[in-house]
Amino acid sequence: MTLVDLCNLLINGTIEGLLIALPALALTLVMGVARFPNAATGDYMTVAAYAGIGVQAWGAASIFLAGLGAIAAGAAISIIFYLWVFRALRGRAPVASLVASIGVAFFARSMLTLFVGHDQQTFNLPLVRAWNFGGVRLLPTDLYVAALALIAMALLFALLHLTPIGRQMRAIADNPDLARACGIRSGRVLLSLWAVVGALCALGGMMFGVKAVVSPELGWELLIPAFAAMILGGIGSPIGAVVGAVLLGIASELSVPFVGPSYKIAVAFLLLLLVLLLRPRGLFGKAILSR
Amino acid sequence: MIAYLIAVGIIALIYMLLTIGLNLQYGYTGLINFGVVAFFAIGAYTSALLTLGGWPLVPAFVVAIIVAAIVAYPIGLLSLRLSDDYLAVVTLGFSEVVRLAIQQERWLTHGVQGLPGIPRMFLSLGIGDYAELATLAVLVLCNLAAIGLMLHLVRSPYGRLIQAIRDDEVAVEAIGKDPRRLKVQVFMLGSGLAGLAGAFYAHFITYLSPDQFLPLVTFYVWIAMIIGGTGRTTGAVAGSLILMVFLEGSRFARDWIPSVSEVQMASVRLALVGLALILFTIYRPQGMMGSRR
Amino acid sequence: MSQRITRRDVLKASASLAAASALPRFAFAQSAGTFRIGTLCPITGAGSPYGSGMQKAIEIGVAEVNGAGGAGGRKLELFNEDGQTKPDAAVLAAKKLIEVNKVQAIFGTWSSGVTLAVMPLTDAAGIIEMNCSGAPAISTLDTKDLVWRFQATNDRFGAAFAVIAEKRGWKRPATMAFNNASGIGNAEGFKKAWEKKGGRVVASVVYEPNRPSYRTELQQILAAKPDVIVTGSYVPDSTIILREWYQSGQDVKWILPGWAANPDLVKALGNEVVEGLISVDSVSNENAASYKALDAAYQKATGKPVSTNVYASMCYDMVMCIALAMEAAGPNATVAQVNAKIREVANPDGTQVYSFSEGKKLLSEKKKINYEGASSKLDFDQYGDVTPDFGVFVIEKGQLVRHDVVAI
Amino acid sequence: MLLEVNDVRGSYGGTDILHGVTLNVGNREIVTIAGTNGAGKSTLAKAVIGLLPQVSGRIEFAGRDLTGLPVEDRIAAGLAYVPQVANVFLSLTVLENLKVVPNVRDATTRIARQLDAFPALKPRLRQRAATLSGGERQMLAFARALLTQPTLVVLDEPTAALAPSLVQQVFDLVIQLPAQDVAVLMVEQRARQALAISDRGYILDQGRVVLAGPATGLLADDRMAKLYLGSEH
Repeated sequence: MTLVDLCNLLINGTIEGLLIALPALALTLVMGVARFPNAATGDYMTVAAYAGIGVQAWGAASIFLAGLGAIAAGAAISIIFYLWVFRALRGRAPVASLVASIGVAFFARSMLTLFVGHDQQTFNLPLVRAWNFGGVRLLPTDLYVAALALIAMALLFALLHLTPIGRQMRAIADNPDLARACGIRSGRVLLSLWAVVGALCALGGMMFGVKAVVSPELGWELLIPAFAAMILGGIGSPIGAVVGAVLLGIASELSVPFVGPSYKIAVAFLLLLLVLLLRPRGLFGKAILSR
Repeated sequence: MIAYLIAVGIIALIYMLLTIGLNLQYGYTGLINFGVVAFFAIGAYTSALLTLGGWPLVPAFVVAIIVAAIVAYPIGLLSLRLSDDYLAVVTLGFSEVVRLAIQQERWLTHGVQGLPGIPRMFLSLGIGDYAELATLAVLVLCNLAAIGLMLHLVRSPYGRLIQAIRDDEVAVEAIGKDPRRLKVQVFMLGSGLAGLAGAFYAHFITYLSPDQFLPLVTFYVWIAMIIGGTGRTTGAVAGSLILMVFLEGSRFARDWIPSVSEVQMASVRLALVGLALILFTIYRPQGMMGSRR
Repeated sequence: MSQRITRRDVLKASASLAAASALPRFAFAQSAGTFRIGTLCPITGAGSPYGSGMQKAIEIGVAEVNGAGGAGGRKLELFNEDGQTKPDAAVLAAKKLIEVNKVQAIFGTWSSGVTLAVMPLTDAAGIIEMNCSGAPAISTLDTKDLVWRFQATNDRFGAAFAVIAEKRGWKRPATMAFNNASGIGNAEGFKKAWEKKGGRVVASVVYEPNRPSYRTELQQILAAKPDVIVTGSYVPDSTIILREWYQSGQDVKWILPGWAANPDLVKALGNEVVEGLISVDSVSNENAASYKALDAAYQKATGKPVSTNVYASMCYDMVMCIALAMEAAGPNATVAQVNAKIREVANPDGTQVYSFSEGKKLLSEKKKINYEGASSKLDFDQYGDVTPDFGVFVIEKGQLVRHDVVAI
Repeated sequence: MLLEVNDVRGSYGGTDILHGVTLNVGNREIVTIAGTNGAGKSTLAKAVIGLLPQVSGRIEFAGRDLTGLPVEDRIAAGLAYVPQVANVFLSLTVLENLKVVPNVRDATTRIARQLDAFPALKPRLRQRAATLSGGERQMLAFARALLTQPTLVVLDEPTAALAPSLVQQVFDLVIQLPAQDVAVLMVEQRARQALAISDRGYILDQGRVVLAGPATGLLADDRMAKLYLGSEH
């Protein structure tokens, strides 16, 4: 393997990791604050991506408008299912919410396919050639995807650390009883949380759709990698989710020359396992979720 | 109709074995295993490969159970180190790795081409259609045995200890028992049951391929357990039957709402399963059979 | 139309359900005046992009046959189930079709896994199975000659790819295969045929479905500097691979199977990317009246040309074959008698016919016919597999233009 | 009376713990609830603040019925709570721990004033609370609880996790509260030291009040000595 190949693999891995980072962030936020693994995360992405396609098909050719439409749809579906399902399950065992979220995933996806069918869709975006730096190829789209992912993450971190509602989210994640005892009204905070989660999913779904294709199984298939990224980084840690996702992306791409494209997924899990054996709560995990 | 019901019954009973195994792991011991399908697959492929290699069915079944239980050993050890959510994802990942291995190791499993022509059970007896009835009967017996074993375990001092682990691990350590060994044993026992279920599955469907062992199977087993009620043996029975009614019953719903196309019906079916899950967890959290949790 | 018949008969059937299930298995010919066909198209799962179109095509075929007064004095009756592209779900669905609906044929299984799992059931029940699967094992496991394959085997596709690559003078082929039976089957079929010709495949890669990017896989292939890449792929992954290849700017030719390189792919990528791509498919009779009629009906039903779904025309041909065979076998023929007539109406040595009514007319005049299908010329070999000629299409300005026909 | 607790019964995790507790706290009064381990002291504190899911009986605060009100509304009504051990947000900085409290009028000034009251926190404002010592955490918890200008603070074992040398420090903090118009309901295992700074006290045993009265009287009562034989450090 030459240095050029290595660079290309690193780029691919980073981009794939950043794509996974957004749903992983959404997962880890819900895990940290609402305290259950939300299996519907992927399907929120799918619904939002289709909403983006819908905006484009409706006549607005601009990818920017499509993105806004997707974010609105993502936030809406996320809030609807919170108000209907997850709010009712607060205070129950996490596994109840987990199973309900599998139900939400099925329900959301089936409602989607009922109306839009099973055909694949693609975003209408002009194709541009890669920039070639002596064999190291960089796709402008990839750069946009990476930039967008990084901007979204920066915004999320600003929200969590610089705004009152973000601080309250972190407080609830840290110690829900104490948060209540401080007078933090979790209803309002959770509503914002789910809106943010929906928007993150939507962005992730959009970017995945731009990079690949939009199909009804888009998000569901991303669920396991996103879970792995969250776990690797440590549950409830946003930084961890991003680092975990990028690490898994790079590790699996770098392993391709050695184990082939099929086992690269297994390599990602092997890495996960190794990390967990050394650090049972992931890279950035703290014992804050003691149950 | 009867033969169809027998077939549905066989699949339901296979899911029941899986659910009983998971119920032992989660319902009684609190071990979150999201890799049920891995042990199911291991049992299925073990028995299929052995019989295709000329082994008789009975020893193949036994080996399937043993192999599934042995593979569960290291995962059981892992469960000692990891807390719930981490264990859930690790087992989920493990099941995907098992599927990938089945897919890639073509010298053994034929990979994505799959294993066709796995011998049916009781075919050599030459009893034709009654072979499936016999399969059903054996499955009923196996489930009864599993339930009996389970009830025996629950009522034994050992079983009370297991449930104590679920409720308070420290307390068990305090009375001088080693919960770690029990946890691993329970994990292996439940996985062995999944292996047995896999063997039945292999010899009923007669064709195995890696894409039959997606995490969706695991989710179905969880759904069956939750709907039936965790921590209850009757819950596993009721849950897997209800799951089957949902998955298969919608075929007949199709005949009564003819204005819906088959494509739409597929969506409607999935929507109903999803809706049932949502409503069950909200309005009947204890499951059909109630629960002490 | 077919819907209405279905409902009425379902009601009737369920009324006499208890009685029916007590009857011996082969008694249904007397109890029903229709020929019952079950469909097991992949409505959901991996085959879902094709499943509903396949089912639609079967419905179009059934409507055509029934509109022409039925076949062999009987109308066709449809019972639709979703095969879910899952062997276990398909087994239960097949059991239901066989035991509850008493179907005499099952049409439209797609993935080889589903076909391989359903075959033992149809063989045991003595009914006809018609599929669009590619796995070679299907040929040999069908012991009763009741299984008919409307899709060329993966080996045949691979061999056709090899002939095309040789004709165009390419020397350094590489393969990329989707990791399923059909994808790998195509790539390996090509490799086998190519190496038999004394050639060498410079690189091959098998990739996983549902990835956001195939750059790494592509990079591996392109590193071997191939002059042509042969794929066993589908539309979604081909979309991603070709887009990334185009953006990388490396010069190489592509040969794709027809189910991947179709108008949907052109629409997804735009004309520029797919320019010059070679799409290989079994030759359909695009110019025949029957194909045009199917295309029109299909467009009306789905809003898309039938060329977007190769399996749709295969499924349509299933109905035509069975109907013509029923016509040839005469009134009240058993399943076995109908089955025995399939080769007779579809294989050469008769007058070529392109539609059911045309064939029915000739049969009534006691003439031999040779149905030429919408999907291929439809000649079955001793395994019940089609041996089609392959059309070589080159995408030019967004249109699939046929350049050549290859016989193997 | 500021707080009136009337025949409160409550269970935790399925087991009944409180069997009808009646007590009250007056304005600017320090009231200690003492008792052995498992007597139900912390459960009582949780019942008052609203963190106990199953409660029967009546809890009145400043003439208002609190029964059935969620925690957030009780805080808004003028209660504050410092839980045992997990009393600060470990992953938030010291400053964030204070800023996170909602509905504080003129928050910046009030935070500044609290920091003046607890100068030890000042150099550590940007540090995560997890890096604080037990005593510092307790100070932070006090500062946070007092931000909302409560009229009654419920303290759950404020000295539980502290080194013996710090215990008196905490009691010194408590004793200053009435001067700021804050009454205190303190659950404490170190009965003697707590009663020494209290106006009145209640002794809980197995979910019931077994002794009540002015702190000085309780300290002198030998029934208490009997109850506490061996458990006083």
